[in-house]
Amino acid sequence: MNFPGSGIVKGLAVTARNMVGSYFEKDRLTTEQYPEERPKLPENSRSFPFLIYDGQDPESGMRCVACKICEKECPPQCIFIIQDRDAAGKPIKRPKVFDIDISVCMCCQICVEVCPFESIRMDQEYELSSFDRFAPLLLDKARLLKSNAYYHSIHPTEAAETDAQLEVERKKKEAAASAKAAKSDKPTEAAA
Amino acid sequence: MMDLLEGAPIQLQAWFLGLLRSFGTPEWILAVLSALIIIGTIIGVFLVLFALTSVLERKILARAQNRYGPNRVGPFGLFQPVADGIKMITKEDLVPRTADKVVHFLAPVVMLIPALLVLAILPYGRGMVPAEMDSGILFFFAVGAGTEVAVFMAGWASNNKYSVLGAMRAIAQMISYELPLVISAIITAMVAGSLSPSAIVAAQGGFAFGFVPQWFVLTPWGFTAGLVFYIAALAEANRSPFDLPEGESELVAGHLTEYSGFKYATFFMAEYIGMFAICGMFVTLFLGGWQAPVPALTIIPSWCWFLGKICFVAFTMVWVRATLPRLRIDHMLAFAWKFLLPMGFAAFLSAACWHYAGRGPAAWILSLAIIGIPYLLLGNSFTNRFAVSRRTYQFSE
Amino acid sequence: MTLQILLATSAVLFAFGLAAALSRSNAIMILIGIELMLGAANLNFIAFWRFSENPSGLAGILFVIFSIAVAAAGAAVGLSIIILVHRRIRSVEVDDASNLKG
Amino acid sequence: MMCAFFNTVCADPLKFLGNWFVVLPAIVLLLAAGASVVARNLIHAALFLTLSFIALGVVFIALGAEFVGLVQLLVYVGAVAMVIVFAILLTHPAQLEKSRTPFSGLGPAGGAAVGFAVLAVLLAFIFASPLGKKPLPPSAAAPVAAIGEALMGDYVVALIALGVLLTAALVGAAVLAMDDKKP
Repeated sequence: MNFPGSGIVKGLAVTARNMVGSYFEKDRLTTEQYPEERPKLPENSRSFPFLIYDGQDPESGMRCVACKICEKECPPQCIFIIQDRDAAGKPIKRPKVFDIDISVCMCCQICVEVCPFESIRMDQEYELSSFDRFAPLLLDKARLLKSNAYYHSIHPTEAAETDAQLEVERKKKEAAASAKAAKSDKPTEAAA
Repeated sequence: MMDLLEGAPIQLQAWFLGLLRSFGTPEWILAVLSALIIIGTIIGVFLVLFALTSVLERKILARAQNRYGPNRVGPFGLFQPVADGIKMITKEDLVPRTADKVVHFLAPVVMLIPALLVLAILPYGRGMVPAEMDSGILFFFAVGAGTEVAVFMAGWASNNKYSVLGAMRAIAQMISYELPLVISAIITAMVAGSLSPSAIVAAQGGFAFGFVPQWFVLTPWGFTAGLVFYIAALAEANRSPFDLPEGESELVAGHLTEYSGFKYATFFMAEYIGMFAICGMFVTLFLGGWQAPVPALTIIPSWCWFLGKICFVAFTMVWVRATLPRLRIDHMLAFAWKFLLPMGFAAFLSAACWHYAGRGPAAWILSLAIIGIPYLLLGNSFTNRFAVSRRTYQFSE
Repeated sequence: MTLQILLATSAVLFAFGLAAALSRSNAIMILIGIELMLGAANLNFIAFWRFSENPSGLAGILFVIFSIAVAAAGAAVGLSIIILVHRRIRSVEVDDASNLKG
Repeated sequence: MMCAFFNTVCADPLKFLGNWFVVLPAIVLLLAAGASVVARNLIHAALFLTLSFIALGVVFIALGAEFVGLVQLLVYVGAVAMVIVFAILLTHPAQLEKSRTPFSGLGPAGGAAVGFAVLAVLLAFIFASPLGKKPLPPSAAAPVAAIGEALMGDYVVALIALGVLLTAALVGAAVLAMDDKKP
């Protein structure tokens, strides 16, 4: 048999503990004061996709080859790519236009999964609000391109894995190229 | 130094009037002016308290819920009331097309008048009663009854079903809780032998054994009556957990649904000033009014003690608001009629026995027994009746 | 100020109440008329007490207190009867409650 | 004490404001009562009735019967007026605006005629009587303590009877208004 009213006293004690405790214990005051304090995002958090370039120059270091796989796979169809052409009108492996409409994007990461060149990755930038519905939310190539170093800064583990994989692929390709070169060398020699 | 502060408000007023008199101001102007000074001071003090409470309440509630609360406007968010006030005044004053325009306009005025009038009889300090009345307690409750009229006017004139429902709930609640409120107040009047607030405060003066204050709340019957008064005061001031009239989850905002802008601000202000008034009454009746709790602290001016105690009681009301969820309407009315009212009568009986048994140790035991037995019986029957049974869901297997 | 003013006020109030009780069709309005008449009577008691030779006798005051209490009891019972009638015949017009009319 | 002004007003209202302290609320009382009687809207009638109760309480206070005036306010404004309003809302929600026939029984003319007849008789006696021309006694106070002692002394039987009556009325009202379908 509980003493009548004991529940109310217990409840009052709980709130009193919180009232006083929130001034002394950090655990009891978990609010982050947003503009001054930034949340420390978990490493795997993601917002919208961005494009990676290697080296210093965004244009020359661009990994994207305008294969348009991401454009085809994108469920809400928010990616828009036009392949670049050289002076002779011959297509080259580089996008002329690469737009992502982040007002449509649903952050599903499918573009990242399907990209064979590890060129597109998810960003952590979340302060994207703007006063206009259209232009500021349509990210063009210039705004999408970010350096590999930036990628390392936001997703270190994943970036290291990607780099290692790219290195393996590059080595394989070199080996294949050198093998091919060796192979092609032989017939010429033979022909000679 | 402290003696100077003790009489400071009265001295200031006398000095100011003396100054005017030396200029040859007629006597009747001085009489009216002396009243106006007091009215202005009291209203000013309570408006400042209201402004402070409106921000501190939110901060305390926030801390109880592990949040920061308002801290953007000014240092520690203390200018929040100014921002709120500007917002309230600049908002559009909406009146529904089908509303009863005159009654709709009068309701906030009628709400504010009793809230301000009842401040007249509170003893703010030693010899500081604005209107010394023979039946001050009765005045408090009689004028306070005007609030019900205002709530009804607001609810009915809005011509909105939520408003009317909220107003009917509010009236049912106020009528039900007025009984325990008045009965617990009458007990102190009975023991003190007077309906005058200053006489009741005087009856609580002095210290037993030289250090224990003889406040009514420190006796068994006084504690019970004080608790009954406090709970009923929560209901009368429409404070949580009895804030059903404006239960936003079911009634939008009750009788305030159709009010906006300055009219809403007036209601808000009247509610808070009414809360302070009833806190002041609680302090006067049970917490010894302006008396200091320890003999050594009597050097602090009496009016500081009174204001401090009001702030303390108001803080506990915020604390209760942070703790308890809103009651259901039938539970609330049942609580008033089946628990608070019998406990009020028990305290009544207990106080009478305490007085006639000589106010000694035997009286204490007797009055404790008279309180304790009904408390245990009623409390247990209540907890059993409203015990939450295990929920069963239709398709839960 | 003489007693006449107060008594005249009380008489006018009583006439108002009487007119309401006799002519209005709504039962609640009739109750309001009765309350006005009781108020007029109370005003008379207080006026006579104020002008009496022996005001410390308090008879007028005490009579008014009793009268107020009785009026409150009457109002409570009367209104619950009105609610009961409304529940039976869905109306509070006194003309509608005519089951016993020959 | 703190404010001589309030205290002189409270001690003897008539001395300070003169007869106006009685006459003004009396005028308000009559106007409100009249408006209440002729109001077509029931809620307006109830609100005017509340105003007339308040004015009556002020008249009592002005005449020196402070305790009775406050009891009048507490009981009539706080309880009776609110119970009337409650009854109106419970019984009449749909047709508040248009009472079918606001008058019945004697009708407005008959009611007014009876009212005037009674008023004429009363006024004739009031103004004929020499009692009415008595001057105002200097002051009459009804201290709360004296009222309490009288209630507990000479009038104790009446007080107990009143208690029984009120209890009976409370129980009776509750039983009457109880829904008989589900006890």
